[in-house]
Amino acid sequence: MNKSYITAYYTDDDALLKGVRQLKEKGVEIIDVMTPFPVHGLDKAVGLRRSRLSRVAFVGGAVGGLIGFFFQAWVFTKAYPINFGGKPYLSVPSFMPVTFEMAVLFAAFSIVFAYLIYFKLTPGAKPVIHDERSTDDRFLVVVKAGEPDETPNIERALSEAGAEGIKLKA
Amino acid sequence: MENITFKLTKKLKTIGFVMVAIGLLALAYGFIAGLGGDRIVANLHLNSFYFTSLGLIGMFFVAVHAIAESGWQVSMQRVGEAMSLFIPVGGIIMLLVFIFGGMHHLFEWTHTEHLDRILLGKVAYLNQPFFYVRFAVFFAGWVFLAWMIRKTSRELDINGDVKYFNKLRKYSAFYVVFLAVTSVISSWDWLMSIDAHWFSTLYGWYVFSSMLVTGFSVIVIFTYVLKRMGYMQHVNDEHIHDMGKYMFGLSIFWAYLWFSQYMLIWYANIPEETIYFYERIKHFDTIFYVNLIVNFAIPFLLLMTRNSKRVSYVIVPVAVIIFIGHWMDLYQLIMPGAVGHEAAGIGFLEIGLTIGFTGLFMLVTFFGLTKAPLVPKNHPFYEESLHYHTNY
Amino acid sequence: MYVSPIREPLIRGEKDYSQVTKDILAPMAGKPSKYWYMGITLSSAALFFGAWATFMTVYYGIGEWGLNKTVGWGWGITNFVWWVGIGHAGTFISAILLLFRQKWRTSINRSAEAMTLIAVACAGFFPLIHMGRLVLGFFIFPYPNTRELWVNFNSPLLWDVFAITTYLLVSLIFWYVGLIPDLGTVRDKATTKIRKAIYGFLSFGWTGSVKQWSRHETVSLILAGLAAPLVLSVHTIVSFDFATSVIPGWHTTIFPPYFVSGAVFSGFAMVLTLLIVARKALNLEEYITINHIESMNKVIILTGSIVGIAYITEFFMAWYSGVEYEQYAFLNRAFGPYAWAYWIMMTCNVVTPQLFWFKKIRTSVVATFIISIFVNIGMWFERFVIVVTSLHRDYLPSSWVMYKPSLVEVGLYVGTLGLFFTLFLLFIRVFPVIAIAEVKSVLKSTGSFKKTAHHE
Amino acid sequence: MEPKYFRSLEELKIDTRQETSDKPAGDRQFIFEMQQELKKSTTASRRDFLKVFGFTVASAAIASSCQQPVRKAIPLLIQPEEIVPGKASYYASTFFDGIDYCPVVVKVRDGRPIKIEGNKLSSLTQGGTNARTQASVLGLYDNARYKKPQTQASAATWQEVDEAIVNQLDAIKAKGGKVVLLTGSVISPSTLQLIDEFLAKYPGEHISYDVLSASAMREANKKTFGKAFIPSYQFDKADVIVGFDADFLGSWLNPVEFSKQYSKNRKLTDGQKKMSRHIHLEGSMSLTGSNADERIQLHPAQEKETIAALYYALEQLNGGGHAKNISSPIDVQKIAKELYSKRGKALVVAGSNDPESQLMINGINNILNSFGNTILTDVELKLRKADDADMARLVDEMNSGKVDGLFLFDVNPAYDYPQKDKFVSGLQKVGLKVALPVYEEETAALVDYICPDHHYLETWSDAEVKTGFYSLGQPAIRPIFNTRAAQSSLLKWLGNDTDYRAYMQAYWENNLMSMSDSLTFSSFWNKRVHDGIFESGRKEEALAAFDASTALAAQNAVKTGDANQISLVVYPNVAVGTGKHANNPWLQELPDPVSKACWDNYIAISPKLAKEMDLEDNDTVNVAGIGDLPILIQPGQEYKTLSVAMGYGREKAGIPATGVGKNVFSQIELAGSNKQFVKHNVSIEKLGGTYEVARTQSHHSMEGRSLIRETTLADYKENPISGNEIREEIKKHLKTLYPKRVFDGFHWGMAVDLNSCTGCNACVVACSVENNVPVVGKEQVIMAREMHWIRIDRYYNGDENNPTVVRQPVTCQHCDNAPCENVCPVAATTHSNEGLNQMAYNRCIGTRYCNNNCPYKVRRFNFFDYNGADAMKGNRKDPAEMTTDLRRMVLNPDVTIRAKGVIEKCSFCVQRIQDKKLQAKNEGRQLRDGEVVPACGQACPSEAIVFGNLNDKDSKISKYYADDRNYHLLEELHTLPSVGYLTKIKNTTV
Repeated sequence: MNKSYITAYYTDDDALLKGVRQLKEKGVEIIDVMTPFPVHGLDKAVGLRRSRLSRVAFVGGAVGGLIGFFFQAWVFTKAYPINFGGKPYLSVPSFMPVTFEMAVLFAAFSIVFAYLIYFKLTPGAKPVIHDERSTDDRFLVVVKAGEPDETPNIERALSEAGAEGIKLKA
Repeated sequence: MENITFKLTKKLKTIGFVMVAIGLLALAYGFIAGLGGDRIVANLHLNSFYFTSLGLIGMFFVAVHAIAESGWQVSMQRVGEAMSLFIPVGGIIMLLVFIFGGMHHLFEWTHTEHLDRILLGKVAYLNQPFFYVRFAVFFAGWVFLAWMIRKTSRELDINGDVKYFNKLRKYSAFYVVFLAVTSVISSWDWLMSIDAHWFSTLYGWYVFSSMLVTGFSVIVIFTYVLKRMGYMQHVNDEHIHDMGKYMFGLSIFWAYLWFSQYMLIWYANIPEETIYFYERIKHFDTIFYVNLIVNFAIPFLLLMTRNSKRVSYVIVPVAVIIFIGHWMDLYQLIMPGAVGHEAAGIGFLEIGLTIGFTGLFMLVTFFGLTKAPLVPKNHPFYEESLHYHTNY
Repeated sequence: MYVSPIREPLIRGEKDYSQVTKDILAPMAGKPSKYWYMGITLSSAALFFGAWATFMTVYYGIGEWGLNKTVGWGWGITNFVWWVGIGHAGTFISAILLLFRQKWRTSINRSAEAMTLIAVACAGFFPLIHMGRLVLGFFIFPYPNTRELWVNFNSPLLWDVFAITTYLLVSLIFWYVGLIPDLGTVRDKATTKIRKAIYGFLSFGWTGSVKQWSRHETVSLILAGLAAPLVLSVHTIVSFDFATSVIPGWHTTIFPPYFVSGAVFSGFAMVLTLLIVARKALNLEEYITINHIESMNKVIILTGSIVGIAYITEFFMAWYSGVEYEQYAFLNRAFGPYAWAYWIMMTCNVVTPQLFWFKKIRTSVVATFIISIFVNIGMWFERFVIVVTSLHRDYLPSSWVMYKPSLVEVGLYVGTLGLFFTLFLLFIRVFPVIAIAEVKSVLKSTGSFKKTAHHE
Repeated sequence: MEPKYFRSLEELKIDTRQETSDKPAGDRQFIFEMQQELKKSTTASRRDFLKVFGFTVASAAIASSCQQPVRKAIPLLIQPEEIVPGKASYYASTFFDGIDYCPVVVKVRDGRPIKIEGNKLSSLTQGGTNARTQASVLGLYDNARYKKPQTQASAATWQEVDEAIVNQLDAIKAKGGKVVLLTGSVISPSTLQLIDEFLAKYPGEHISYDVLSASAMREANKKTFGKAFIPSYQFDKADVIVGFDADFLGSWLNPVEFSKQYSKNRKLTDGQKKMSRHIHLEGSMSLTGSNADERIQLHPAQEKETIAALYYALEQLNGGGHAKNISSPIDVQKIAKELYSKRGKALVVAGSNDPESQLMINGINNILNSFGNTILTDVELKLRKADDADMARLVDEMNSGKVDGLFLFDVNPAYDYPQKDKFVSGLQKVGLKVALPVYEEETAALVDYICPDHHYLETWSDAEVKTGFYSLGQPAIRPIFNTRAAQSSLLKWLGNDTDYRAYMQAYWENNLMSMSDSLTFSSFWNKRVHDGIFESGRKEEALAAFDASTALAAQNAVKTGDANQISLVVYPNVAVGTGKHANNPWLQELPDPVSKACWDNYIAISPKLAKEMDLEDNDTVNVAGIGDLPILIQPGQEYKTLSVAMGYGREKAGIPATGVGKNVFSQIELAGSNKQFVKHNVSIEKLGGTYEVARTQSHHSMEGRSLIRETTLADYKENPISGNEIREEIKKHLKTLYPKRVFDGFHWGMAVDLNSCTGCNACVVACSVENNVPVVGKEQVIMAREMHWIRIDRYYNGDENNPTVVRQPVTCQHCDNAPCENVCPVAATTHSNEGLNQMAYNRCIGTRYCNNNCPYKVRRFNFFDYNGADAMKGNRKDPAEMTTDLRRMVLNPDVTIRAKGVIEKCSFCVQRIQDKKLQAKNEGRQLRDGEVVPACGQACPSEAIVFGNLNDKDSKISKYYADDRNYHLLEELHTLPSVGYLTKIKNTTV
């Protein structure tokens, strides 16, 4: 199976959006799209599923909150019950702040790390950069070159879709 | 093309009037069953305050977004405008209750013949003449500004000149500022001074947050009803979604204020403050805890996910729950002081009367809706509001 | 995305995307200006003053401060609350304005967040230094020990530990996650090898693929959703430090929301102070436009008014309560020996911000700058008034005393100011002060070539 | 023998083996080296101190196995076969410094006296003490003690000194010269006998010299009774007390005894419904005046005519006589009627040292039939024996070279004699000058031979303070330095080699035993040493009948004084008194009961006069040439009366006393032959400078808060709740959201009877001693950082020119809902299951949050390293030199030293609670009520402080709590304090 692919770029996000939709219709297989900023609706256009990250956050938060609350409860009722100014040992209102903070802390960290790990975004990671301008003002499309005989059609499709700087890469 | 002017159908009228009738019946029952003046007055007071505050928030919804220059809510602002029509109605009922012997039933401090050291110290503020003056000022301000905003918004609708829009923003600013102050003071007057000895600086904002979340929920309910009746098709999931976020956020905010107040009083445990919660936890424990579940736990859990905020079969029921929940909140603000745990209770009087007021409120609002096209075509942000959509 | 024609553009000047990149990266390139050097010298001098004061405090003891048997907290905690307050703007802008989809935030959120982080760091310094036994500070962490002793979860100070730490960490990751794409840009724009290496390292291997972006937005949004209540909680808990007590003037239920709005109030003031200078020095006027300033001024009116209402509510309730101690505490504030502080607070926090009701003032850079300074001062005095005037005359007149700060205390405050500006000056040299990608994403809809744009 | 600090019992052993050896042998070598090493550095580090302390305990164990600490001393409470390390023993003793007398019990831990407590067996003081008595233990460890005999030139050995002195004495005798023993009032019968023997051998005379002289009273009594003496007063027998500037609760004659009597007749607990009525007339604001039911301002210059007027008025009521009708500035008729209506139960006293005044007072008391009732003439008070004339005469003789030998015992005229320069010049003319001082002092510095006396805790002593009331003093520790009991010195110089103990024992055997029912002397002696008290019931022989003529004559001679001129009153305050103990940091930092000032003397001035001269607090003035003293505006001060405290301005007293305040003795005049403590026609000029006086309280109004609740006797009789009505209302509203806490077992509580508390400050010092409370010095007090765990709040009510005064001792209230406990992040302060609010010092990280949140502001913070407990070196703050090795010996090992940056506060003396609980446990019994007494309660001379178990319904504390007068401070906050207060009641009924 042919590993080669084609890169092309747009200079305008609306053009990109249109192009991508056309390519989709034509059944061109889009590997990836690199944009300098999140282009509205692009994720739908390339057919991404909705993110499940929110669930990670929820679980993280729940765990954090529960740990927070029950640790405090344990300390005050089991581990070392102390009389503080006549307050009840299980002084629930007092536990709320820490419980809340723990929940937020866990939720935030779990989601961020989930994100970074999923995309292997780590300090010093070495990504493939097809075009350095794709973080500046170019909207880069990477499509499968397919079998050598199809490649020209795909390239044509790209240029019809308004893409520029079409390059075939192995 | 959807029809943009609302018609108050016979069916709606009858439903409304039947509900009002139930209310009157409940009131009559209250007298016949001899439930006591305290309880009857307290209920009338409760409902008139409750629905007046809904009207206030309806207008607040319009005003606050106008000054924030946000666009999406324009599609729903007619509902808010219409709700504000109830302000004078509620005011009149409240006034009648006060005038016809309500004061003495509600407010300990009106019994000037026997006031203790603390209450004597408050006479400068808690005295009937001044009380009525404040009452007058509040309603005058609210009614006038609400009326001006409705008027301008109508003018803006006729010819979409930006100068009307700026005018609208001006009045809105006035309204918001005025309400910010008066809502706090009125809550002291009409609610806090029922427990005349007790005081809490947070109280006003707590009550306002309660009003806010209920008001927004009611807007959602009305919008949904209208959509069901085939109106306001331009209101899409995105708008409902944002309303859902409001309900979600404001419920949390309300809980936050509730907690802040409870926490601080519980922690310092100074008798002159604790007496308030002492009463409620001891004698109104059920409603005290249910209040938290209904107004915090349920909206928090049900509205957390994205979809739940977009699908009517979740958000509308939640809106109704909030509507009932905050009625209960108000109940436990008023009853312990005004009626006392021996006499207080939730029976036909409470439920029936509330149904009655709901009916009245519906009628007034629907009537208000007929006054202007449901679609503010020429509002500068109307277009924006139509294309409004968000992917989160 | 459609935008109503009556809206003013957020970004001025004909710009395309690469122009935006150039403009924003400009301050990072080349040699720093002489103003920058002047600034860094000044601020690090202040930093050294603070170092001296820190030494005095740790070596000789808290006795080096002006505190006494009755007033146990003075400038130290005043500064702490002041800094924490300032540290609220950044996250508020990025989180809450994001939730409310206020597009104008994009030009300012980056620097505001940076400021937040620095301010919170400055704030965190004070609870530490004000401990009588700093070396044993670690006692406040609930760690297992041979005495099987834990901490007191009833104590607001302990809640502070959790709140501040959480806030600092979450703000940090929020800020950095937002920074990653721009660091990618910096990396790709880098001219020297070494810069490329460094920013390559820092940018975590960002490519800007569609999925990265889409998830990046989700993460930002959820973080915002978490940060929003977090912001509220932090200053709420700080307010608990006072409000949970039984001291008249400290114990009042309105503190939580009123501290929060006060915090945002002071935070925005500080952001304005910084950005009004920064936009000029880094010539970013086209990005941080008068509209941004106006919008922030509106937030200042709002929060300022809330604070004002809170002041009046407090004062009224003190009288209404009928509790003699409450009543005296507030009379003492307004007319007692520290009345001057109270009236400074009133003027700076309640009166001056109201000037923003006038569009003329609201949209004047100079006026805004001056008023923002006023607010900074006023909010410092608010905390001073709360901390000191409540303590110095509480229940038993026999213990009433006066408090005045010592040079060491002043030194600690100046020191943190030094730290603050030093770090900020370094920040503008190494990181893009404006969120490049975010500006680009709103450039079309709100930027100045929207007229050519059209939407299907 | 080298002077050296007493460090261990081991050392005692050395001494007892061979008196002369200064080199211990064998295993003691090491301890000795330790001593040497420590001698090198007086400021040895804390670690060294601990090392030594460890040794003290360790060696105590070794030593105890073979020998008792003090030869033949018999401990009071327990008679241990051996000293148990860490267990305190108690020795009865007697405190007498020439001014204050107090039978005491000395608490000794590991061989170190660390606490003084009142001796309950004394029927005079009944366990009461005063501030100076409490503080006296620190004198033992005063850095400024004379550590060895010395000639003016240099150090010497006892042998050298003794030889030299004896030689010179013989020389004087040979040439028929005159030897004078100049002493304070000597109340030791054995010493008096010894002095007689001494003078028998070396002709000369014994002259008593009192700084606070009562010679006028003696003179008056001589005239009226034919005998110069001071009778004994019975304030508890008096229903009406009228005082003319007599500070009998603070400094007049025998304040501890008087406080007891005074409070006894004013207690309304356990059912008593009557209390004495006290009217006080004075110019300056004294402790006693501030406690009076009715205080009347009286210009000192008009005191005499007022007394005369009273005399006349009473005589009229008594059916007329020959007194002349004299107009007085104030209406005395009312007073006269009151007094007369209570004849036989009335008492009039005057502090004045003017014979005429005292004569008239005698006359008055005679009319009131006080003698034999409220004043006993057959029981003499043996204090204040001096006749000022003698001293005056002596000084003249010295100057005219008539004195060849002068022995100074317990006196310091070069500092406190009004004409000290004259004395000093005279002193130069004396051939043989010998001083027997305890502390460094101005006079001793001028003599040829300094023969340092023991501290009273190191020596045997006896005393007869009142006819038949004997008490004993015994050493509680071996001499720390190379000192010798003054009496032993005298004996030595008499050529008598028996030491003083033996001599005294003999005296008791020969003179006192017969008065007891004991059969053998040993049983007699052992019991006396054990009790410290011997009350024989001996009476003086009857006096000549009262001769009213002299009194009458005095009355007729009275001239009216001028109230428009300014008079200056020189008074001793309850802290440093005459300055003898000025070098005691505890006393220096003790706030004055009225002005709350410490660390200085100052000119007290009336608000009115201050306004006229537009003076403010701390402005410096020059009064009568004293020069440069700050003023303190004193509400209640008479318009044209100034007052200033004596006892300051020491020149040679060590740190901290030297240079504190100004010496004002020069203002005391020798009018006629009696010292006058009031000086008339003084000038006052504003100098324009300012000098800050340290005060522990800066706000003096109660701001209308019901903190100290008071009522009148009449109202109280009507309704016991009166004054305390608000409590009912408060209790009605007490609601809590917390679960009820039950304290099974003990629930400790304290109650303070505000009607008994006179504000004498004994509790404050006692607390500091017991709990190692640091002394922080003047600057820190100015910064409001004093550390006292118990303070006495003082408020003025009403017109600032003539206010009433109320007082309230405030310490940690040990709230059961303590706001402080909630907020400590590290759980350093928590609530015990006995209701105590506890501090864990080593857990505290010093956030001061608890202090902020304490409504009573009773918590104290260690702003600096006040006592050398800090880990870092060189940052200690110890202006009063409390942390020298020597003074540190006074520390109570049962109470932790608090480090820098730590909060501390009253613990209800938890160490005492634990101690008694343990004792009860060992004896297998329940704790008895009143067994546990905190230091403050123990020190109190008026039994104002009650402590006990609230769970025990029959305990005294429970009864107090049940009393209608009981209330809690700031009860409306629902802090549930464990300290109660009983309303103050003023007897305004006529």
